[in-house]
Amino acid sequence: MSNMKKKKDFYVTIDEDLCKGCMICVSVCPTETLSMSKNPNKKGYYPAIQHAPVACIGCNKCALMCPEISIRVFKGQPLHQEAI
Amino acid sequence: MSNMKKKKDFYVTIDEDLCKGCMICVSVCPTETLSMSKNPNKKGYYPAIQHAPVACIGCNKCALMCPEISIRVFKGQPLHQEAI
Amino acid sequence: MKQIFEKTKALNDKPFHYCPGCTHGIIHRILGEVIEELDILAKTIGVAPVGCSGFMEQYFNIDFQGGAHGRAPAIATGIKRALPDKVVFTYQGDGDLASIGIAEAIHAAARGEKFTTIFVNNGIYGMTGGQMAPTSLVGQKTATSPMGRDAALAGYPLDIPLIMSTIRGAAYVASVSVDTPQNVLKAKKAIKKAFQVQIEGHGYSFVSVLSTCPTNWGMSPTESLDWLRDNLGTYYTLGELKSPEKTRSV
Amino acid sequence: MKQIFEKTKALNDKPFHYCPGCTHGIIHRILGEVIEELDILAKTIGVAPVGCSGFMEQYFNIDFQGGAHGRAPAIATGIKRALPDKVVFTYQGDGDLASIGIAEAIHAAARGEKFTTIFVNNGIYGMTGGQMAPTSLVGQKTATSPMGRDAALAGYPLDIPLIMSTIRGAAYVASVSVDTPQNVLKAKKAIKKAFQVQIEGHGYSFVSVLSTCPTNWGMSPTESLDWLRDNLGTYYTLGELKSPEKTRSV
Amino acid sequence: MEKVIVAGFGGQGVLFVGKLLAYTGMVTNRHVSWIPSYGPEMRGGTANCSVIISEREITSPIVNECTTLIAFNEPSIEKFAPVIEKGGKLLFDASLIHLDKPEAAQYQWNAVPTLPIIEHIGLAKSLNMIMLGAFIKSSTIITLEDIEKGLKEMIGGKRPELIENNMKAIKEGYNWRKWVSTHA
Amino acid sequence: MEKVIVAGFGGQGVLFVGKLLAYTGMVTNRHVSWIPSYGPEMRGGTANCSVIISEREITSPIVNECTTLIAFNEPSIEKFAPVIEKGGKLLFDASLIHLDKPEAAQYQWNAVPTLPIIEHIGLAKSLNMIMLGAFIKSSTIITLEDIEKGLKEMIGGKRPELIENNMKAIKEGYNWRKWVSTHA
Amino acid sequence: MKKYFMKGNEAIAEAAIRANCLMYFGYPITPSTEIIEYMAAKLNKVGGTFVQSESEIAAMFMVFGASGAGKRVMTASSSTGISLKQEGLSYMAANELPALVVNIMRTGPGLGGLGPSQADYFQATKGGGHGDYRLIVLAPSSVQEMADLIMDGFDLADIHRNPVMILADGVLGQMMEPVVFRDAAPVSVDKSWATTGADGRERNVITSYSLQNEAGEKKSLYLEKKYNQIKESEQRFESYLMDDAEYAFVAYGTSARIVKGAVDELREQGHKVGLIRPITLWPFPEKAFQSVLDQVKGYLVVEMSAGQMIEDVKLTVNAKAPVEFYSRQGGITPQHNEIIEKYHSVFQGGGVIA
Amino acid sequence: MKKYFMKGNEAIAEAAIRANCLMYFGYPITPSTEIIEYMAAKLNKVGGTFVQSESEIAAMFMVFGASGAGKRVMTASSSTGISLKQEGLSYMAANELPALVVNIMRTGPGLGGLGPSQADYFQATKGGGHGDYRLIVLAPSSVQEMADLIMDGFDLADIHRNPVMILADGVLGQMMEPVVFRDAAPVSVDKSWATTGADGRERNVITSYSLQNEAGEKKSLYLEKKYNQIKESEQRFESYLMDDAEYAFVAYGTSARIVKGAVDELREQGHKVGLIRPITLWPFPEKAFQSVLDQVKGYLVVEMSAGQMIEDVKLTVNAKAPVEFYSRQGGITPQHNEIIEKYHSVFQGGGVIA
Ligand SMILES: Cc1ncc(C[n+]2csc(CCOP(=O)(O)OP(=O)(O)O)c2C)c(N)n1
Ligand SMILES: Cc1ncc(C[n+]2csc(CCOP(=O)(O)OP(=O)(O)O)c2C)c(N)n1
Ligand code: SF4
Ligand code: SF4
Ligand code: SF4
Ligand code: SF4
Ligand code: SF4
Ligand code: SF4
Ligand SMILES: [Mg+2]
Ligand SMILES: [Mg+2]
Repeated sequence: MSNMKKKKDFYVTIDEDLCKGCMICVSVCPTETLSMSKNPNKKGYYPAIQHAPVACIGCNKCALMCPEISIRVFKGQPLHQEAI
Repeated sequence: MSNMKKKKDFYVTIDEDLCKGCMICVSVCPTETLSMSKNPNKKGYYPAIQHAPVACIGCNKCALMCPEISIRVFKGQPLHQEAI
Repeated sequence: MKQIFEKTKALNDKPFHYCPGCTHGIIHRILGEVIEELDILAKTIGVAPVGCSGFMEQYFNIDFQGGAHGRAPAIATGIKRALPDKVVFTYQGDGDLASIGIAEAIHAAARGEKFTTIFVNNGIYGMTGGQMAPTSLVGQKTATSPMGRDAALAGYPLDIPLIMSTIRGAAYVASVSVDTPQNVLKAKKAIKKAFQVQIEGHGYSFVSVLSTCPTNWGMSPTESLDWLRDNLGTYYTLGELKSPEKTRSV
Repeated sequence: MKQIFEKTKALNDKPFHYCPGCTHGIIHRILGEVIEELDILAKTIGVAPVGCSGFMEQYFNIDFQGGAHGRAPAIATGIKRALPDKVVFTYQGDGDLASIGIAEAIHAAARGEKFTTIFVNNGIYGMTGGQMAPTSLVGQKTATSPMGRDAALAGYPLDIPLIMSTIRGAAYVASVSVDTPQNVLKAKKAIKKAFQVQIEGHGYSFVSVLSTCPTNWGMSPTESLDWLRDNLGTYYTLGELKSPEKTRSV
Repeated sequence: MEKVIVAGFGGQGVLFVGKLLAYTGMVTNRHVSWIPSYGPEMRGGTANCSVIISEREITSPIVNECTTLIAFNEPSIEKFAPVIEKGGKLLFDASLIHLDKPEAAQYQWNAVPTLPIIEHIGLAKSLNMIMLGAFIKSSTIITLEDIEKGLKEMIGGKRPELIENNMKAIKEGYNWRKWVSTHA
Repeated sequence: MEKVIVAGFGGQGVLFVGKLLAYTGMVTNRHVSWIPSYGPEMRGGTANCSVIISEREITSPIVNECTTLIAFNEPSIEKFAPVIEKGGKLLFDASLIHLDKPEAAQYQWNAVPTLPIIEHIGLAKSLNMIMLGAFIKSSTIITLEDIEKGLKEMIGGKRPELIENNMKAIKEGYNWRKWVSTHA
Repeated sequence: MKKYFMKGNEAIAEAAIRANCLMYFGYPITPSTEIIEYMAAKLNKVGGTFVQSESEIAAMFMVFGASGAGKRVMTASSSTGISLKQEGLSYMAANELPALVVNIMRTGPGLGGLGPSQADYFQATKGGGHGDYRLIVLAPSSVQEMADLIMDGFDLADIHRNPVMILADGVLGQMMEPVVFRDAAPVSVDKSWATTGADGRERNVITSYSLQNEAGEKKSLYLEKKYNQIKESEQRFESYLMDDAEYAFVAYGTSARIVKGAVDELREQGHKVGLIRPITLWPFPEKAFQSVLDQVKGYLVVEMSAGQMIEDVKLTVNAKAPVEFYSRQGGITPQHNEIIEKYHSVFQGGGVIA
Repeated sequence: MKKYFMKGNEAIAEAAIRANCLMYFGYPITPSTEIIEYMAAKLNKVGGTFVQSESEIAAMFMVFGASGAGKRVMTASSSTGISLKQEGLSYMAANELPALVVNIMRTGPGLGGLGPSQADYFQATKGGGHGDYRLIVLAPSSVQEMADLIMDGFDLADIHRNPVMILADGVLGQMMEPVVFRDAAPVSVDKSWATTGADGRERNVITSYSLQNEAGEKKSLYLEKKYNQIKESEQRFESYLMDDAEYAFVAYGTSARIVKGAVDELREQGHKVGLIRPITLWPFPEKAFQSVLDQVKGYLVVEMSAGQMIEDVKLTVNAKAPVEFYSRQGGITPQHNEIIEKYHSVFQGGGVIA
């Protein structure tokens, strides 16, 4: 299935509970597809979300810089629930 | 008095009791005027003596290298007792 | 869809205890990836420091020891000498390695001990609440230099990788940073090479990693990355200072 | 007649306890002469090490402290910080400074402490009967390297003045030897300059002096001087590695 | 005797609330003690402290059972609600924490709606003072006048505007109940 | 019971004499102990050791009063002659040490002329074995046969020439008195 | 006098400065860190000297040097850091150098935890370092007493030329309480032995070796005598409700203040109980026991350790009455009710009037 | 079995190798130096590992690492060097790491002298490091016993997962005596806890912190229990002529062998005296006293210190009889005649038959 996708379809998932809302991913993303959620997670942090997966180029920069290893990067189109 | 001496009159005295017979002075003296005594001192060391003060050029090398600071260098002619 | 970035198997699922944005987490990840990629999970023994990363052994799927502040290189010496076929590393902060433990670090290098040290330099004592480290910059405000480090009273920062590079038993010495994705990749490469140098038996290998401490620097995590780049990153020598090839060609 | 070489007033009449031909005695003498020439007898405080020279305070007409093995630089820090107008020095062997006390030495340099260290490197532990020092040469036979120092197991000698010269707080670093009368004069010059650097407040000053240990090298005193020249003297960097002028011109 | 635990994130002014309570006790001639939790847990970002205000000499500053818990986040309730003594009080920031009173709870349940109050007084960082005000309302031993004295002792004469702003927030917090209906 | 102190310079074979005595006691089934002086004094170049050979278990290896002092230099006599017990023995190297018996001395005075013996046997470094031989002559508990056994145990089978040379020196030392007249 | 509200650690630092200690050398460690931070902030301002050392060992020997140079000087650390100072403490005592060393105990052994503990009693009182030496050990039990004993401590150190240790724990270091500072002038002592440069006097030498055993014995006997004198003159303690006590609690520091609460409760219930609170842990306050030895029917020692001070209590009580023990460990503080329960269980409710 | 004539220090090293200890880490110091030199000469030959460390601290933590990796390992030093190991010893005990640490005592405090001493008893037995932990402390009194106890010591360390200290002095280390080596196989214990690489098993972790006080208390109680078990099972001592003794000497190590001579002399003179010689200093051999408590009229403790073991003797005798003390210090060993004189003066010739 994934083989059938266009090369430029990418998206990321962010583990809401692991995320500590540091905003580093947001700051390094070249496509500005990430932003911070308005709802705190259980620990009280406001986690990052990918608000525009369509722009994601799968460059991994966010994941390389996430100190909590809460970002996974995928090739393909997001399933709804994974993109939040 | 010392002013009247020729420039090349020098000699050294060696404190027999301080000397540990290491032979360093003998080895560095450029004029071979030093040698080792055949009689041990109180501690049992065979001290260095200046056997030929006449050759001494007052270069201080022996004194610079003596680890026991037992050598004094003089300009002038030795009094008998000082030259051993 | 296909996952193109996933978490290394060298790490378990336990969430890190670090402050938000602390780059200890990044360094853990690349270290774990190196261990996984070299396929040495079953033969690697880590030695934890005392510092914020003093509890790091909770996260790695490998054997670990943790001792007293600064003594990790001595412990690693004991382990590696006991088990010469295993892979051993220490992970140490700048207080741990550059201050209380500098004797152990230098002598492990001098003896050419065949283990790897990851030196995490954030220019401060994170764990105890932000006191001055030997690597704090002149002028840097810390809990024990509230007016900024005064060189006249507290001297100058120690450039540890530079010192390490003068020591013959240190086979590999590199100095890297984790302030940008590119630098994170470089840092990973250096760590990987350090492990390879160990495995090939060349001697001691040492990687200094410049890291952040948003909490005690009093900055946001992203500001911290900038400060890291502009300050620690410009003061300290960066790059590969020494490697076995270079050593040989001398 | 006129005395052209006499004993310095900085030393008293007590005979040294050193073995025959041990060059600790020469170094004591030039140190004493420097103190006399700078006219600082009444304001100088020495710190003795633990080692053969651990009893040196018996010989000098100045105040002295002696503490634990390797800790002289910390003690000197305490004294100099307490009495900034006085002149303070440590005198330390290679076991004392390069092994157990390397942390204290490096950090005194890093802080730029304004005292002087005379580092007497004879490549061996004299006091305890001739064990290997961090400065023992590869192949050198000692009581703890009876087959000769094996680099594969015991690593390589540490070049302490070289390390010191990389540290910014160290204002003056010189490496000298006492194997010949000429070199003794050079050594004295270096020590004098080190004290001047201290007195002028530039920072830490450090003079490494290569010295002999006939007893534990198993050689006669004169053979020892030759061995010193041909071995320690060729392995270790000699000369003035760093001085305030040079530092400024960088 | 009041034995209060104040708990939340680092940066929320938790320790300040505790200290102010203790200062207040001191200037009104009670025995007081304050002790923070200290240790590696701080890495996780939580902060809490215990305050005792008492007519008698305080033997242990450690609070194993509190009369009041002032909670600024959910983990704090999880951790400390079980040590509220029977008949004690819980006050928490209901704008951040959305919780229902557990059936078994034998203590008073005070959900303080801080957000509308903050918006009303226009002081962004006044959350902790609002909670403190709410506490004073419920306290039998500390009054608004007391806390003003405490504030003055603690902050000193140099920054009167700080005292003023804090008192403003405290007073609104004191009357927090009037915001409950608006918010509920 | 013999309590022997052997004392002299480092390098004179002082410790070896002591060890050989002790080995000899051991192989002839006596209780033995040997202890060197150790410490910073070694810098000065002196060396000494204490040996006990006894039929009974040895309690303290430290010799505060010796039955015999074997002295290789003058400072050793100065230091240890005072601890020779009444009726004990002093043996010393009379070729290096020129001393007269003090009036008060309550011990035997044995001035061993080592130089002529060394010259006679032609073994430059045999001073210590000559002194040992002299000691055995005076000893009631160690014989020449004993010492040969001790020597073999200590040196082992590998270096028979060493044993031979040592025994040669010991035997000449044993008969040291015949050299006294020649020398005196 | 102005009442401050301070952490115990801060009170220590402030009191030291007021006791004219203007030199601090130290290395940070929880839970004593506020001391070094306070000194870092304040000392330079008052013309003092602050140095963050590379280690606890270096700090100890910087203190050695500065003390030898005649200055009032201090350092502080916690448990594991104090272990590193043992060699230095032995050297300080051997050289008779006065100084103040603070141990804000955390739990051990090993890295342990940061919680309060009293498990370094042996180390402090019996000498964790080598050789026969003693520290004068002072155990405050409130923030106020921390301030008071710091001032005393410097005086004792100077008078007896011996290092003094303040032994407290994380609770006392971290808690805030009201505190006032006495305006006492430091004791003035002759420090002509200090190495300040041999200007117009004989040179001074500070060393601690004895090349001859005879000299070694002389030195040992000298120190023994000095310690015996300190033992005689410097015992300090608080006797709380001991006048008619039939059962005595013994506790110091944090556990003592908790025990006090238990004693009050028991008294209210009619039990004739009291508390002996050692303030000097060395010298151990034997005098506190002497006057009550015939009256007390049992002792209950309460410590936050596996039982350390209890040995000194037993040595002092000398089998005149049973000595029982209650403890919490690993960072837990004992509770009033636990202590009361223990009292009832070991003394079977003994001591109730009527 | 072959009889060797060896220094105590050499016997220690040789016995360790025969006990299958093939790893040595250490730093030279008089009077223990022969141990490191023997190891340097021998270990590489038998396929072992010898590292001269940069310091005693580093040596201790190298031992930590190697022990944690599952190996038999040892280090040795003397007094001032042992003080530097106190932090490490606390960590070893906390991590339950077996190892052998030898202290060939010299005199303290401070740099002291090189003469023999017994002034590190407190440090060894009460814990010179921080926290509640104990070393098993073995005190040989002959070269033969040095060899024997080394072998035992490694076994005890492995069985109880605890560091073991050999506490001897310069006399025992420097003297030569005949010695034979037992051909005993080392005890075999499970070391599956060691960090050897997590190959086909759960990862092993060796650390000693407790983030929660609750965990800290659990750990403390666990250790306390373990130490109580060791106390119960591992007391060792020699009772010499104690069967009918009316007066008992108590001494260990060098002073014990001297006391033995005094006991023999007194017995010859008809005095009913004996010697209790503790071999384990911790656990202190209370059992040696139990059977004679009703029979002995007085104890005379002889130490080369200002009086350290005497506290444990008093705690054990519990006021059942007077406990007297005789000592020499600073490098001097006590003499038979002095000991006998002291006996007469304190017990007024008591114990003579008829
Ligand atoms: C012997 C000792 N001294 C001091 C401490 C307190 N301490 C714990 S971690 C630390 C420094 C931490 O700084 P660093 O090594 O730079 O690590 P970071 O937390 O910054 O990663 C200190 C001083 C200790 N645990 N042990
Ligand atoms: C803590 C401690 N460890 C070890 C020793 C033993 N010791 C005394 S001097 C010395 C080394 C001496 O060598 P060095 O410093 O080179 O001085 P040298 O005698 O060669 O001049 C050692 C290991 C000691 N006194 N203290
Ligand atoms: S993969 Fe690259 S583009 Fe996609 S979210 Fe991450 S940083 Fe942005
Ligand atoms: S970098 Fe990671 S932790 Fe930080 S905000 Fe992004 S997802 Fe969250
Ligand atoms: S002064 Fe020069 S010439 Fe004269 S004896 Fe000395 S070395 Fe020789
Ligand atoms: S150098 Fe000095 S000690 Fe050596 S032999 Fe000459 S005079 Fe004597
Ligand atoms: S204190 Fe600093 S180093 Fe430690 S976890 Fe927090 S940010 Fe990281
Ligand atoms: S042992 Fe060596 S260094 Fe020491 S006094 Fe003798 S020759 Fe000099
Ligand atoms: Mg750091
Ligand atoms: Mg040396």
